[in-house]
Amino acid sequence: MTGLPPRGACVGRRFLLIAAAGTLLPAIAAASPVQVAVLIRRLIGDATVSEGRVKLDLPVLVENGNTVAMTVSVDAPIGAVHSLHIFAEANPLPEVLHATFGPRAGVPRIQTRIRLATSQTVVAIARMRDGTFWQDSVELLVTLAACID
Amino acid sequence: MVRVLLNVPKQVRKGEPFDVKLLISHPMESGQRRDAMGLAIPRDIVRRLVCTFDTEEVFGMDLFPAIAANPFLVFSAQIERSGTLSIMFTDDHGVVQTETAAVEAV
Amino acid sequence: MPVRAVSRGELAPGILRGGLALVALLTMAAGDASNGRAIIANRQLSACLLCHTGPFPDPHLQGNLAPSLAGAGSRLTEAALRQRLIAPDPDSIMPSYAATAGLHRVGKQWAGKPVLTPQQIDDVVAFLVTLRAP
Amino acid sequence: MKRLLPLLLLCSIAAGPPVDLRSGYDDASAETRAMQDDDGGNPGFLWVREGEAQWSQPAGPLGKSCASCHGDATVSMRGVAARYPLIDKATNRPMTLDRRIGECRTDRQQAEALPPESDAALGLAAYVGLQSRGMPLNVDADNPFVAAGRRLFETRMGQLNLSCAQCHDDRAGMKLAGAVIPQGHPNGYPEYRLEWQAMGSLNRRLRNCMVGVRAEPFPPDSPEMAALALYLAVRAKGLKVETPAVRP
Repeated sequence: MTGLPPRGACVGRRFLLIAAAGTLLPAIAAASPVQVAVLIRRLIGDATVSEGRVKLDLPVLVENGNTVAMTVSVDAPIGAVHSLHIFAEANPLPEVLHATFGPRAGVPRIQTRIRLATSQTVVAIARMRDGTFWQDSVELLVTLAACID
Repeated sequence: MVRVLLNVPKQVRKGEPFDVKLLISHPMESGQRRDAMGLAIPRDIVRRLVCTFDTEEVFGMDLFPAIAANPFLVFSAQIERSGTLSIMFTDDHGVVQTETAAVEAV
Repeated sequence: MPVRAVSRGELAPGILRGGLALVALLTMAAGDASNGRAIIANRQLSACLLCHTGPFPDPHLQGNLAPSLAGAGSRLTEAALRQRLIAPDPDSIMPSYAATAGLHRVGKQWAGKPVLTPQQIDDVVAFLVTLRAP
Repeated sequence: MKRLLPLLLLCSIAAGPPVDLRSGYDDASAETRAMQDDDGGNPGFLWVREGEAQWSQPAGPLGKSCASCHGDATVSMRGVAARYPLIDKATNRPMTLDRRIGECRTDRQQAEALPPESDAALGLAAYVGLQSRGMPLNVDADNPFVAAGRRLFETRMGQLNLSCAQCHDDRAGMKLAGAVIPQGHPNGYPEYRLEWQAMGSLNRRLRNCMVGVRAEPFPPDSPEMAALALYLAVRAKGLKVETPAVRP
């Protein structure tokens, strides 16, 4: 279980961020769109990525970056999708998840909750069994940044 | 002990996709935070999660610190016969935990 | 009140636009306007933007509990601005940025300390007077 | 006062407790509400299940569990959380549900106290609270501690010199640093806060607010905390219990 004790700058809400001025985190380097582009290149090799088929659902205005509901789905029949890959361009670590669909997977759709350090673009890549790659991205505004990263 | 809430229908139709819903109590400590004394809090996350039905692979996922605390996950599966669905995950300490549910196919 | 020379480079861009503003600045106690801007923008330090909006980055992270700081220098004199920081209207939610007494249950970490030092208040005032209505 | 009156009308400030009650749920985003609505996706249920296990777990030298005295919680605990805090007959003081559970543990079970904000303590409170989900808060307001709690709620404090009332009575619905200020009701505790990435008690929430205005928080088991919790519950009379709520 995770009843975490209050910790440093993450203890409270907005007001506390002020109160905790003495214990604020040092600025942590963020990833960049370039880093994400490199990761995507590593993933796809010589292939190209097309817009479409994969759909990334994220709120455009995020209430709290600690926990952001995300749904990724692919417009494809069961069995046609090999894997899904999510990247966040301005998180300290740009990789969010890599999911692979096995022989017993159902519809190509996953739902999870992610952390976003700040306002940024999130990218989803779908790899199909036919070797093609598809992508979607969402640019979103984070109202209260996740203090994790 | 990590608590897991695994939600799957007890009974499904053969070959028809159904949702597997999962909540895991885990801090998903990112390794990026510092405590009140300014010391780095060590990373502690669930790294890898695999779902199998009997021996067949359903779904696998690599998780990173960008997955929120107390991970929540919904994905889809389809089966042709009754059997056991199991979720196995591994965290940074190498602890492996398995959660299972019996599913009847009709 | 501390007075010190302000170089052109330290002034926020708008400050030299009107001769009036320049005269006002030179005849009154001068803080460091660019530092004043930084103090306001620093939420942890001054908390200004929790309640006020203003010409600062991330408008979606600013409050609307108090008037916008935009145009503050046109609406209020330098003296009135200073008064609001030091001895605000007791019926408003604005805290005194200079007070160390007359407060209730102040946390140990903050006891006996004002929110901002006199120099920081001068800097904030020096910046606020530069915020002219368009 | 005469001079102020037009201003008061204009700003509708110093309005007193809210008449039109809005749960924090109503001010949360659609995504956060969805998280609360689905028991299979509400992370608070991780703690509820912990509490359910605790309920029948013997503790202390007598080997007694909660269930030994109270039986089936889904029956015996129904509606209980909607009546707390109440005035304890033995001490004639306000008693919160968290404290009652703690007392049961140390006095009746004679077991080791559950640390505040521990998974076990939060779990039990969440499990008991769940048995009143959907029932309107209906706390006995006929005692002097309600007024004492209200005074605390309306007292400016801390280096930032703010009262609870200035934000949660007078400016609810407005934005503090870009986030909507809720009316500040206690109807979902213990609740899962995205901010905390965990479950927490009303005590923890009040402590956060007080530290936020740079005040010295009331100790968890202090009469002040209890009076404040009592006033909050009276102020929220009629709002439905949402435990385990999810809030930003």
